[in-house]
Amino acid sequence: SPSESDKNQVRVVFFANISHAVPIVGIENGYFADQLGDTQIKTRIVDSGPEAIEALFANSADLAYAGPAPFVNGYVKSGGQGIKILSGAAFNGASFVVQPDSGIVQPSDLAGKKIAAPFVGNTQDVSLRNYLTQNGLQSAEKGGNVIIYNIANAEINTIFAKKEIDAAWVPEPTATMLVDNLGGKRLFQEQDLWPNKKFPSVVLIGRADYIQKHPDIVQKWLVANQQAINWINQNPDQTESIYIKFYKIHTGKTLKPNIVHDSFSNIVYSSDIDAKSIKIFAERAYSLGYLGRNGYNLDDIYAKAAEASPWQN
Amino acid sequence: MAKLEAQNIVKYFEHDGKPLKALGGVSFTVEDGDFVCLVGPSGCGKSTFLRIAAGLQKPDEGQILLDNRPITKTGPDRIMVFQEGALFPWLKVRDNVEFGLKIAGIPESERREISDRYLDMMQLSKFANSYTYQLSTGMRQRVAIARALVMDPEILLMDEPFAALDAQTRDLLLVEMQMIWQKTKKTIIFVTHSIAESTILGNKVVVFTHRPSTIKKIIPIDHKRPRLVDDEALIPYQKEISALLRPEVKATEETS
Amino acid sequence: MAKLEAQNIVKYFEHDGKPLKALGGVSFTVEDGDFVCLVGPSGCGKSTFLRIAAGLQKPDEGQILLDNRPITKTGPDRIMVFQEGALFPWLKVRDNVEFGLKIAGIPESERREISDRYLDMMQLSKFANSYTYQLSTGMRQRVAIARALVMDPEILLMDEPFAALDAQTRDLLLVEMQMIWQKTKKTIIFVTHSIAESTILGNKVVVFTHRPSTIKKIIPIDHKRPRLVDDEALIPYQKEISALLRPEVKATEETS
Amino acid sequence: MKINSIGKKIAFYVGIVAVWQILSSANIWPNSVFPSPYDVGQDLWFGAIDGTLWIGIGTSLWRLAAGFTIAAIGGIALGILMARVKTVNETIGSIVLGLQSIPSVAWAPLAIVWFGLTDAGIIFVTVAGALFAVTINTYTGVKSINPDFIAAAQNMGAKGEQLVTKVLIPAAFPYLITGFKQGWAFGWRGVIGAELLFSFLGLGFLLNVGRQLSDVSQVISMMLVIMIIGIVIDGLIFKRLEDKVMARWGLR
Amino acid sequence: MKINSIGKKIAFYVGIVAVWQILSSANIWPNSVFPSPYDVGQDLWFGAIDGTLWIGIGTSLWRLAAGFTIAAIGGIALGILMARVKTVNETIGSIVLGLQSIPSVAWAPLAIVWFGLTDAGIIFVTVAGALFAVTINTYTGVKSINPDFIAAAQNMGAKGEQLVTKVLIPAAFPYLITGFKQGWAFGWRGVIGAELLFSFLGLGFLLNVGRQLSDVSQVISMMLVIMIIGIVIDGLIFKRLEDKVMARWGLR
Ligand SMILES: Nc1ncnc2c1ncn2[C@@H]1O[C@H](COP(=O)(O)OP(=O)(O)OP(=O)(O)O)[C@@H](O)[C@H]1O
Ligand SMILES: Nc1ncnc2c1ncn2[C@@H]1O[C@H](COP(=O)(O)OP(=O)(O)OP(=O)(O)O)[C@@H](O)[C@H]1O
Ligand SMILES: [Mg+2]
Ligand SMILES: [Mg+2]
Repeated sequence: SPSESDKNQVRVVFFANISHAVPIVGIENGYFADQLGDTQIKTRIVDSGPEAIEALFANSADLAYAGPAPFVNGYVKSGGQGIKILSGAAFNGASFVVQPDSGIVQPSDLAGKKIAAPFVGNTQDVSLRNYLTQNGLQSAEKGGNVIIYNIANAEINTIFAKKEIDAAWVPEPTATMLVDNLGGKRLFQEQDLWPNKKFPSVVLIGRADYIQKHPDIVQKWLVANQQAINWINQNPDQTESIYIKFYKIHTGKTLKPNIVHDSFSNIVYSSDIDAKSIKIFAERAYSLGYLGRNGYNLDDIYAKAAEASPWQN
Repeated sequence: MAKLEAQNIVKYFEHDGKPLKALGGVSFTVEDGDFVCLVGPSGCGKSTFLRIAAGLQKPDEGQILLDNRPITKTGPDRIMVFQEGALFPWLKVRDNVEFGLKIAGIPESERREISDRYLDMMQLSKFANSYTYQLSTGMRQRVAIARALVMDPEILLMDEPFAALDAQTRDLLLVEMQMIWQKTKKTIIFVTHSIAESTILGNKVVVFTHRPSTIKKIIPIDHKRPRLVDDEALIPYQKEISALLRPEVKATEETS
Repeated sequence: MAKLEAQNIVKYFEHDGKPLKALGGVSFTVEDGDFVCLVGPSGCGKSTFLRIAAGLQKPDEGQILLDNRPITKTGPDRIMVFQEGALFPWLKVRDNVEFGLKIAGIPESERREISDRYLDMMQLSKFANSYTYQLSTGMRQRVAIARALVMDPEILLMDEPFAALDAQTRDLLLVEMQMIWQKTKKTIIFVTHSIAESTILGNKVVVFTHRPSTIKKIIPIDHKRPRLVDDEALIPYQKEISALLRPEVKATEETS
Repeated sequence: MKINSIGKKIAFYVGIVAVWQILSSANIWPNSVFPSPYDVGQDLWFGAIDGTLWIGIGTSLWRLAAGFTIAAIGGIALGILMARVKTVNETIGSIVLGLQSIPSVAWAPLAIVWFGLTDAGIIFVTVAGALFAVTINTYTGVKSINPDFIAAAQNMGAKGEQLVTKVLIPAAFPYLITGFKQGWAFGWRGVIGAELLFSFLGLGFLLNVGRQLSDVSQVISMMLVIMIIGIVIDGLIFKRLEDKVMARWGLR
Repeated sequence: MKINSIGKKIAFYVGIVAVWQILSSANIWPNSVFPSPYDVGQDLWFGAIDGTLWIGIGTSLWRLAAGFTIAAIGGIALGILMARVKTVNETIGSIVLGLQSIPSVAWAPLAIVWFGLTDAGIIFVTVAGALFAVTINTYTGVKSINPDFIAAAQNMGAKGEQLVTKVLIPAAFPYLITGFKQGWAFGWRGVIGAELLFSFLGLGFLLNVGRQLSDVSQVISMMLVIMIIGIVIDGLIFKRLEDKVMARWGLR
């Protein structure tokens, strides 16, 4: 409702994944609160990029940390008007994990297999489907023989344990959990497939009209965002324990420190915006039919605030 | 004085896509205070005529004048008593009787007084708070008559109200009906398929022809009241009506 | 020779949690080839007795012997004709008639031969492929009788099979029934509420008392056949039965 | 009901719980797949104590009530219009039948886009589930009214709103109740389905939490709650209403 | 139907599409929230061309068919048992009514745990949706059989399996059809709901894809497909079956 966006508040959604350490630390260490003063901060944990975009579209959230693929999707679906990108947050931190006894060693082994990735249009989903297409495979709903399950990370964990799937393309810490707890084999990390071994995995995005209406709040948020990134890069151990605590509170489950440590070491935290990689995600999503069939353009993805941001390179 | 004057009423219905001429030009006059009985072969259009008089259906040609003004819509000045009573099963007997008064916005105490009077007249006081399914057919028919009388209509239109009754109840109501008429001085148009009934009740019997119907003859019945079922003086009238109807019924059978 | 022997049959039912004694010790004997009619006040337990004889219900006391062996279950040696016919609406007339034969595993060609014979006897051949709703009540009742006869039972148990028929059809069937009996030599137990019917059909009329019922009297009817409806020779029998029943019916009215 | 039959029932339920407990104690399946009745009871107990259960029940019931009320009023209005105005029936009428065959959960994605993750969205799904059942039954009911009832009422002066409230609705009431019963069943399905998909408070949400945490005992305990609420609403409200109306109409 | 009425209907549908197109062209709401009929048509067209639509329809229908068949057979068996064996009715009977009031989607979480993300899981949800409607109607049907039919059949020697197949089932058939109709409606809801939650092929999955891609025109196009399948199954299969049986029983 319009009255919600007029209030002196900011509503932010992010995931419980470790690649979302930036908002988690930013809140835990009080960076956002300190910057925003009496502006109220409301946070909500969602399961997936599509849910985050849904929340922005439904005007239930103002800012969101999400993957570049859902961002591109939301951007194109709203005719380039609805949402904008503000900053980077994290790079890398997704892996392709296979069952040890699945016999999968190369792409062609994936024919006839069952593979999970979180949610349609999610960053890992786009990467997985693109990977399949490039290797001449097709998913079942298009008549191919690879069955893709688009389900939440927690559920991927459950069905991987029950050996109902042969492989999973998942973010951290799920990937490491599959490896360390369930004996999964990490076939490769996603960054191995990218030039420079680096791809954006979490970006900060916002509702266009919120950014326009509250440039001051957004600006302050970006400052705190950078503070959190800096702190994470300087205090990896403490970041890990903050995340473990957060995860326990949010899901009621205790993560093993070594899993968090392994996951954490696969991720790079940075506010850089990797425009080229975002374009690659867009191309891939388009060829999967996710962005409609009438072309797309990414001319206007940056918020004015982001362009003015001192951390923009 | 002509209370009601039917002028050349024609009515068509559609059957299997083809038009069926039910009334083929019905004209007759009902005087104020008349008790007119309509008889005719089944399907000749008696009910249709009543509905047109009630304003519930429109004629295709002709018109019915009520106090010299053409009838255009239905209204509580001409209350119809339906063959099956058409009592509302979701209302108690009293509420059924008071229905029209309530619609007219009459306050409760007054309504109650009026309904009490007519329930009493119909010997239904004990059943005021019963639902209609708890009554016998004869009692239900009396409720329907009470419901019509409370409206104090100028004309009562009654469509075979006694057809579903057992002989005993009917004989009783035949006498009561005459008493009501004499007491209230209402104009009554009464459809029946029983020739005996028509001669007992009517001061005029209107005989319809077969379809498309017109009026074959109007027979005045001049005889003291109350007339009883086994009144021998009525037999000549009944014989005459019988003779008038026989060829009509036969024609109906042949055409349908 | 005693075909069927009822020995002190007692039957209780439950009503509102209280036991109701319907049959209070019924004993009588049916000879082979008898045509026995049962009459008695409504609700005295005639149908119940038939059901017990058919093995569809169990008595609480006593037993019925069939060829000197107690009846323990139902079976096609005693076929019952139900008051409403109990024809299966999902089957055509022929399939209804052949139902029991099919159950018995008789091959199709043989079934067809048998059903043809009885459909012919009942003048239903033209309707073999009709569904039962397409028949008049009288035709339906004849199908029910045909369905019973094809089973070639030793005993036919008929529960007011003519009650729902119009007078004309009934009179016809009354004659046919006697002819069937004479032709087939079957033992028949026939419940009716019509005293005339019982005297026309039965060579014995068994009169039940009111509830809890016992046998009041058994009246042999010795008279030539076929007996017709207006046979004056039957009137004394009818008067006697009437006189026997009157106090029973009255007692029933008072207790219920 | 006879004592014997009550006894049988009690014995049966006790037996079910006992067999369930024995099966789960036998550890044929892991507890995470087949929890014991004790686990389920405990889950319910904790939910009751910390209030989540009551909040969940309250939320779902309020959404059901709101959605059902809208559907009932709208369905009656639409049904009467369809029955009395030929053009409405020939046009809208034909879509109503089609819309009725859309499962209510299928409305959830649209509701999320249109209403966001709000109560309004869930209520929309509930209305979409219940509305057409009420409409179709109202239509049938009004169509089945003895035309003499309507003629008699008009003859006695009833028209417009009075005709609707004093004749059409009461005369069609037995059908309306069937519509309510069907509508509530579909609406309840809509509420739970939407809550599962919206994942936004309510019993469906709690069910989804159980699902996402792979907490089968929570899943089963929520299903029990959903089932009991279903039985209670059906038995206490609609069955009674039906019995009452049927008795008044002399149908029982 | 008269020409006039067909004309009205066509005019009405054309009108709806026209108004829809005009509304969406007016850009009151963004295209992402309120797509035009052209967008929706295009989506359907692309789905039809690249095969996803047909695979989706085929998958959902096969699951429905499998689930419904199991539910029909199981429901008839259970219903007959309940109607004929007092102990079964007094025990299982009372749970069936309760289970019927659980929305079929509520079974999905349990099905996922028990059967995994498999066709079996979705079929389980479908069966859970359809079974009890068939059971309850079969029960009512068998209970409503004229007891003389059964007595007559037994008297003529029918017992056991013959009594069931030659008398009980045909005699209860009008009720069975009602049960089938209700059962299929609930089963169809179950299929779509389960596919939405399982996100594993089928029309419900495609709906979910539309949702997750915030692609409202895909959502609406899938709803149209679901609706049309509903109308076709109801109208072509069940309506015809009903008409046929009713005609044979002389009820029409
Ligand atoms: N609503 C209608 N639609 C089509 N035909 C109608 C309608 N109402 C009456 N008819 C036809 O008009 C003719 C006259 O019907 P009406 O009911 O007036 O006859 P009636 O004289 O009252 O017969 P009965 O003595 O059997 O009641 C009949 O042939 C009937 O089929
Ligand atoms: N299944 C039953 N349950 C309870 N009471 C029954 C049952 N069957 C019969 N009765 C009772 O037993 C008594 C005898 O019934 P039955 O049908 O045998 O009478 P009947 O002599 O055939 O009467 P009628 O001439 O009216 O057919 C009645 O009082 C009836 O109420
Ligand atoms: Mg008439
Ligand atoms: Mg009897």
